[in-house]
Amino acid sequence: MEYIDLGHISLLIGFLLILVGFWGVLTQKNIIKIIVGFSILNTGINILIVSLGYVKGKTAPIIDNAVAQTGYHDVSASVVDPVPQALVLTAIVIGFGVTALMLAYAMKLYKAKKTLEINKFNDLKW
Amino acid sequence: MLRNILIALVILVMGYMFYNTYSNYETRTELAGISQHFAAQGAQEVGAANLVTAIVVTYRGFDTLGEVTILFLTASIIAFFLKLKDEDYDSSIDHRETSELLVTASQVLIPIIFLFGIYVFMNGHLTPGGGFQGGAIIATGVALMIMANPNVRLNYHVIHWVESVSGVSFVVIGILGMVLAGGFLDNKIFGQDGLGEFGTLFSAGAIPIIYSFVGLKVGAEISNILNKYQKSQKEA
Amino acid sequence: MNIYAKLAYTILGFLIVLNWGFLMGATMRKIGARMAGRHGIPFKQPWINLFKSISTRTVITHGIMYYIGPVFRLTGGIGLFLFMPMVFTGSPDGPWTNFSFEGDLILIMYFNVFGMLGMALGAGEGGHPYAAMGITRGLAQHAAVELPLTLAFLSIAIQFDTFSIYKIVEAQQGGIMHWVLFTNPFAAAAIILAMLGALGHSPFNLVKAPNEILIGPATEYEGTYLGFMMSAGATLHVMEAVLFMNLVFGGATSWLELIVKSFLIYFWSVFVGMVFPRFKIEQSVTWFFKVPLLLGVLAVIIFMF
Amino acid sequence: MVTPIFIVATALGAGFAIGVLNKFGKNFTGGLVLAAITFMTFISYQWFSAFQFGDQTPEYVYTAGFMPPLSINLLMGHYEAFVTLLINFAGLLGGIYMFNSLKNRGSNAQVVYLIMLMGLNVMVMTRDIFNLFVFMEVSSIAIAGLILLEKGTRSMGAGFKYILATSIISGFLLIGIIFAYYFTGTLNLDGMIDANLSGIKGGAVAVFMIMIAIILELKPFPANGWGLDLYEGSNAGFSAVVSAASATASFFVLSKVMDIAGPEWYYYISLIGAVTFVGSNLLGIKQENTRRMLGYSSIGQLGLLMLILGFRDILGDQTPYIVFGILISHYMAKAGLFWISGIVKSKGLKGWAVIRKKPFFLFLMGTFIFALIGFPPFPSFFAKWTLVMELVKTGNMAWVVAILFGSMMEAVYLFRWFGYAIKGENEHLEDFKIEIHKIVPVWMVAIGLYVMGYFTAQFTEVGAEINFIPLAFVGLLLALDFLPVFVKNTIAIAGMLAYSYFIYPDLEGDTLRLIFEGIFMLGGILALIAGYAYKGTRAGFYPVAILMYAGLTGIIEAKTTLEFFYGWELMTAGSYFLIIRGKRSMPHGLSYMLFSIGGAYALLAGLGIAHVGQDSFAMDIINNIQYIPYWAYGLLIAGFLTKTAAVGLHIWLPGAHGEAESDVSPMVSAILLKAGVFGVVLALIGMGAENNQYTELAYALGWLGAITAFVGNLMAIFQEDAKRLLAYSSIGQLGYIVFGLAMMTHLGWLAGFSYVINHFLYKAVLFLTIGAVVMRVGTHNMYEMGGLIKRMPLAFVAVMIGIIALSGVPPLSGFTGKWLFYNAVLEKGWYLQGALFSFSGILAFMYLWRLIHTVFLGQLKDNHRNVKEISIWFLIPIYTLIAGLMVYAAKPEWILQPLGNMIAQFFPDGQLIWDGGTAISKYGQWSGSLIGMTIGATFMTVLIWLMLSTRKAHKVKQFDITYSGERPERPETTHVAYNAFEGLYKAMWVATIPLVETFWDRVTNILHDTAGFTRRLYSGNGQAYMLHIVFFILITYLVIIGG
Repeated sequence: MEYIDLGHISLLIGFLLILVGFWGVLTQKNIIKIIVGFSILNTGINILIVSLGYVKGKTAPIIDNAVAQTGYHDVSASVVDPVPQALVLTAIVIGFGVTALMLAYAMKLYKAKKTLEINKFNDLKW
Repeated sequence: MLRNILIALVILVMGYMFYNTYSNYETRTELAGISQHFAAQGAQEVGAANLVTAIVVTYRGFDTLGEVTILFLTASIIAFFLKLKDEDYDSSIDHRETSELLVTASQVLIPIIFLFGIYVFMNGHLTPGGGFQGGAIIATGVALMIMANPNVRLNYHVIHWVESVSGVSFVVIGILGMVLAGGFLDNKIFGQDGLGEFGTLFSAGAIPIIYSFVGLKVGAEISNILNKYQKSQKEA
Repeated sequence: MNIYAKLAYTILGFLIVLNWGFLMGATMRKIGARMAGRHGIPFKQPWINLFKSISTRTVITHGIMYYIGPVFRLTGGIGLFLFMPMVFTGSPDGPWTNFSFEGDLILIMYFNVFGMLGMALGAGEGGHPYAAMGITRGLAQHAAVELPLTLAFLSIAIQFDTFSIYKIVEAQQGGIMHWVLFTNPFAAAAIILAMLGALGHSPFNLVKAPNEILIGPATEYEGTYLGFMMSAGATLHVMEAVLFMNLVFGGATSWLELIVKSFLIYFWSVFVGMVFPRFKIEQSVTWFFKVPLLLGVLAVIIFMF
Repeated sequence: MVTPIFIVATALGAGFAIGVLNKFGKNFTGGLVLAAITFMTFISYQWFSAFQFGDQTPEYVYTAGFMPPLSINLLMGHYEAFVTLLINFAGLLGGIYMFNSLKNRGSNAQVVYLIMLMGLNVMVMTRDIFNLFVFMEVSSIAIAGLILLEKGTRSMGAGFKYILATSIISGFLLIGIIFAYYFTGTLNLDGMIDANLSGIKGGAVAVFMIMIAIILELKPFPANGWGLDLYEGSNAGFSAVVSAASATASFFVLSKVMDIAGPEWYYYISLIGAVTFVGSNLLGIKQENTRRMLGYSSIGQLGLLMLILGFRDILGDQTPYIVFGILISHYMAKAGLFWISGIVKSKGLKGWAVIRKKPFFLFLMGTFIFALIGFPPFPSFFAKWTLVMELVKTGNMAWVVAILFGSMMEAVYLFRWFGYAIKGENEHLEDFKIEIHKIVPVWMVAIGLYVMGYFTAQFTEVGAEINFIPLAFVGLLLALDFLPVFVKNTIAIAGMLAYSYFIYPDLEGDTLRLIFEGIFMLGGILALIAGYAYKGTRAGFYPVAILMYAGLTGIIEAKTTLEFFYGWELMTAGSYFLIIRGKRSMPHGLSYMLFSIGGAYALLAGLGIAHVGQDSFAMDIINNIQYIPYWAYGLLIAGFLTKTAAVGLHIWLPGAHGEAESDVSPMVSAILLKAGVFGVVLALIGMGAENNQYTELAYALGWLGAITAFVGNLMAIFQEDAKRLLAYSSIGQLGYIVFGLAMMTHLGWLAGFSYVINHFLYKAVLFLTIGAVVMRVGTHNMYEMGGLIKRMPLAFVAVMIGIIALSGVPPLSGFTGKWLFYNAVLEKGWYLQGALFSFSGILAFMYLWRLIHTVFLGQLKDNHRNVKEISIWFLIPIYTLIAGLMVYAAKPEWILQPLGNMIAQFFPDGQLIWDGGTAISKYGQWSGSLIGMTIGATFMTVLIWLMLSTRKAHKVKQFDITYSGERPERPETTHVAYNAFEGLYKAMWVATIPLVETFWDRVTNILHDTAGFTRRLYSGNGQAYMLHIVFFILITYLVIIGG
């Protein structure tokens, strides 16, 4: 590694966020904080996804006149990988759905026991 | 405390695992695999200037259908388990007075936000953005609306209709792709020549249509979820 | 030898055994009494008892099994006699071999129980508690006795490679040193000790427990039944002695030898009985599981290598 | 043919449209959902039948008009069609079952249910890994929502834990996918397989994350607390769907994705599967909550499937068959059990006794449990058989041990549960209601299991109709169960007679098999005659009795080891039901079943080893075992000894036989135990008979037999319960038989076989008589009886003859065995064992006397003064058997000569020489008929004399006795019965210390404690569950990828 480039930096940030997210998820007792942990975790994963699509020195995969083209709108030499960007879109939406559901659960759980401490919800065990 | 140390250890090992992965990463200098094809041929095959959109709506349209489904599912689940009755939608709660600034600004901003949202999803095949982004923007408008007036009564019948019709339309277009073109969710339902002129609004076949429906659906779903959250608060 | 001659010899033999049984019983009682400083019964007492019992006029019954019990008992005694070769004459078909050709030592071992079982069944129907107690004790002690005894029998059978009592006797002919007593001392020792239990004198007579509970199963019987039982008892005593004689002490070549040997064998148990007080049933069971069992196991083990 | 994309389109179209259509009411939307699922099922079925019955080739469905890897494609192949059919069918049945639950939650819930199924379908069909991720999310979010169909905080907690866990898992999956894409440049599964991802530098970690996430979806032990909560906390109908549909889909996904990982992962998949199977079944034994217990079982079954999947290279072509068998059984049985658990609504296991209020539920439950454990005729039986055969063949013994141990644990808790259901107290329990839409799905899967069983059997030797005729007869009796005893008994006897007639030509000439078949069939018929004594319908008796006989005859007729094992298991199942019918039989039924299953597994392993290096499954492969033959024969014999109740494996018998019904005891004692003997005989013949090379094995068996004889007889002496006394006596008698057979000489076998026949005759007489007496007097305790000779003389005579025969006193038939035994012992040189055997025989006198004395002699009790003679229906078989005993006693040569000829096939040396009726051996001679005549003549002479001399004997009253100056007034005071052999006990109590019971108690306790301790891991805290998952991932990472 001669110098740290953008790809490495964002990958590192992604991993760090994931670890932070895990830390939050595993240590926080408050359900809302756990959900926040998951959001951080998801963000980290999303950054990871995008950074893996990075191609050094290339631009966004939207074809307009600013992008160098060869042949008929062939931009293969000048854009970053569009696939992870498509995937991350899906991942974000899924993350949104899950978070929404968790929050709804949090509301239900709070209503049931008037607490958000996760270790209070262990009716089922063993 | 012991537990936290243990977890720290776990995180450390996980970090080690990630480090192994990280150390195998090398920054790419050129495209590889399928992305090569998308960059080279995508514009020609799909006719969308935004390659990401081309992938999201057409190449991987089936994923998008799943995404929409997830949103729809979430909304449905929240609906049945926050369990609102019809009269709950009309109920009001006591709340602190919202700031004047917010109320006034919302009156100005909401139409603009809606308009912007619609712009984003209609031009998803040309510019950054698309159905999800547009839908989300619309939903922020709704969020603003709720914040400005927590007792606002959204017409949930309209929301349901929009949600339902746009969802069904998405599926129908998908099936049309099978009938009129090469497969489920194929965007060339107007034929290869019907892709329109590259880079204009009416191009890329069914993509703008699908994305519009997606936008509407996403906007409706998220609004719906927000509305449910808001309305179910009185139970608390 | 034709069947009638055989029958005649057999009946004669049985009469000898029966009477010798009575006489031997009386003698032992007499010896016992003298040792205790009493005068004792006259020698003719058993015959007197027998006739008195048989001629009693009133006879009762508790039911069919009660009735049949003595029959079993006597059949057991007679049967034992029938299946036993009595006097060795050099031929398996000789005059005093009875019906021993029908079976062998195993038959004797199991038929031995026939009378006991019938007795137990018969006395049981009377519903007298002493009968049941006596039987439970008798069966338990019997089991304990049989274990060393069986081992010793097996040892002798291994030694001579046969279960046939006749052949065992035959093999012991030709001098005292050919007796199992000397050729297979462990087996002989086991038998001599276990025999005490089989013959049922003190210290192994809790089964009958003469003083406290009259005499066990027999309590319930009187009259003709008692006569039958006494005859059976006399026969069985002799037959058991004869069995041990045949197996360990070289058999008998004449009735006299038989009488002497069986008397000595029987006397051995009476002698011990004079010296030792009675054991409780658990004591006698454990006693047989000690030295006699060890001897029996040794008697067998020496043939395993 | 409708293209599979319509599965998706239908579900989504209907789902989206319901938002508008819900104003037509919830019934309408519910109907619409069901219609959509029906259509989806139809599509899958159409494809499946095209593959199964036509020559359809797999078809790809492309989307977006582009070819993969550019676009997402779906595959509809044979397996996909099958799995989607399973999913949709489970969804359909579940939809019907949950119709009301869903309706109550509104149209939204109905939609979520529909979409969950759609998600599962796409998971199965898709060939794109990211698409797989999306639809896994779809289904898991839907599941997280549907948990809330059940109200209350429990389900809420379960749902939340489920989301937390799946979020972690999907996070890892996503990281894995994106790295996989980064390394291969494709998202298509086939493309990734081609790219050999594991081989690329850094790719292994991507593979790891994908694989571990998908494995975690299958809820591996111990990172599966959330899965258990899901099963326990959600609506029963929904648990069924999760277990049947979702688990099946996840399993299929694993099988699909593991192609990316490559063979180096197979071992780990198997390992995780094995740990899961053993671990979760072990923890299951501690469960008292039905739903959670079923959850443990479901997870365990998935573990087993994982294990199999990891072996797919080794199992080769057999893999689909094995997976099919296990999967379909689990799918149907578990769904059925969950559904029943929703109807019965009892949380604790003990409350399930209520199920008896609707007896056909017991049938359903039994069907499901037996299918889960792998009894015939269910598919899992054939699958387990094939699996073990293949694993053993390839030398994977350790895996077989794990599989069998896990299965054993599963049997422990399932049968304990079943025992509560059959025998528990249920009077205070509230009856449950049945809704028609809930019971229909249960019946569907139950019938499905039988159909599938038949279908599965067609691929094996058991497929022949001969093996299903008896089963069909069982089914017929089941259908006629409402008829009175008289009719059913006649049908059963007629059926057995007809079958005997029908089967006889097959066995003619094979004396060995004829003997056993004779005992099974004729004995069975005689025992059934006693059944006429019963009144009413005797619900459920006849099907199970005939099932046992079907199994028994099955093992006789078996031409292959599979058929043998098939018959063996049928017999076990039938006898289990017979045994557990007794009043207090619950614990004994369980221990019988567990020992039987343990034995069956030993058998299975043994037969597996026997198959190594052989081409066929023909029965004679056990005559020539090539691979570790010591182990093979040892296992086979150990398996058979569980049925003969050899010491150590006997603890089930006294209770099982003692508590059984009056005519069942002879069936299970005189008849059933001989099945074990038959097995031992086959194994010993296999060991080479005369040329036995496994002398140590035979030697050990001999000691075992002798000790069993001793322990059985000794314990019998100290019993107060007449039937238990006989039961212990059976243990001892079977010890004789085993001892005789183990000698491996002509005489030894002759002795053993003479005992086989004798024991059948007299034990049937004794059990039938005592059983009939018990029916009259209403107690098993001997000290409560007494003096019954006055009331039932015929029964007394029967018992007397029985005990004389058993004791071996001449002239009855028991002496035959004794005489042969001594000769055999002397010839073989097993003196010490012989002495022990002999001692056991002497001990027998004590319990026999006690049996007859305390029951029939002694004092008649006041409350028995008016009891009647035992039923004529018992007397008929009893005296028929006695006639047999008498013939045997009078003419032993009629039986011993053919036996000798038969045995001479295996042991030509050392035969008896017959001189007329006199048998002559090397050591002595014995002539049964002459002895009989001599003794008879003496007896008659003495008797006549006595009769003549006591003509005037007068009968005295019962209390006309005196002792110690007392005259009794109550019978109890002088009936010496309780603890009769006190003296012996004081001398020999050391030998009665229940070492074996203590040993098994210890084993049980250790298992329970382990389970109890380990399951505390499942603390119920969602965060802890996440930690478990992370731990699981990291540890697996360190193991698989390494530092």
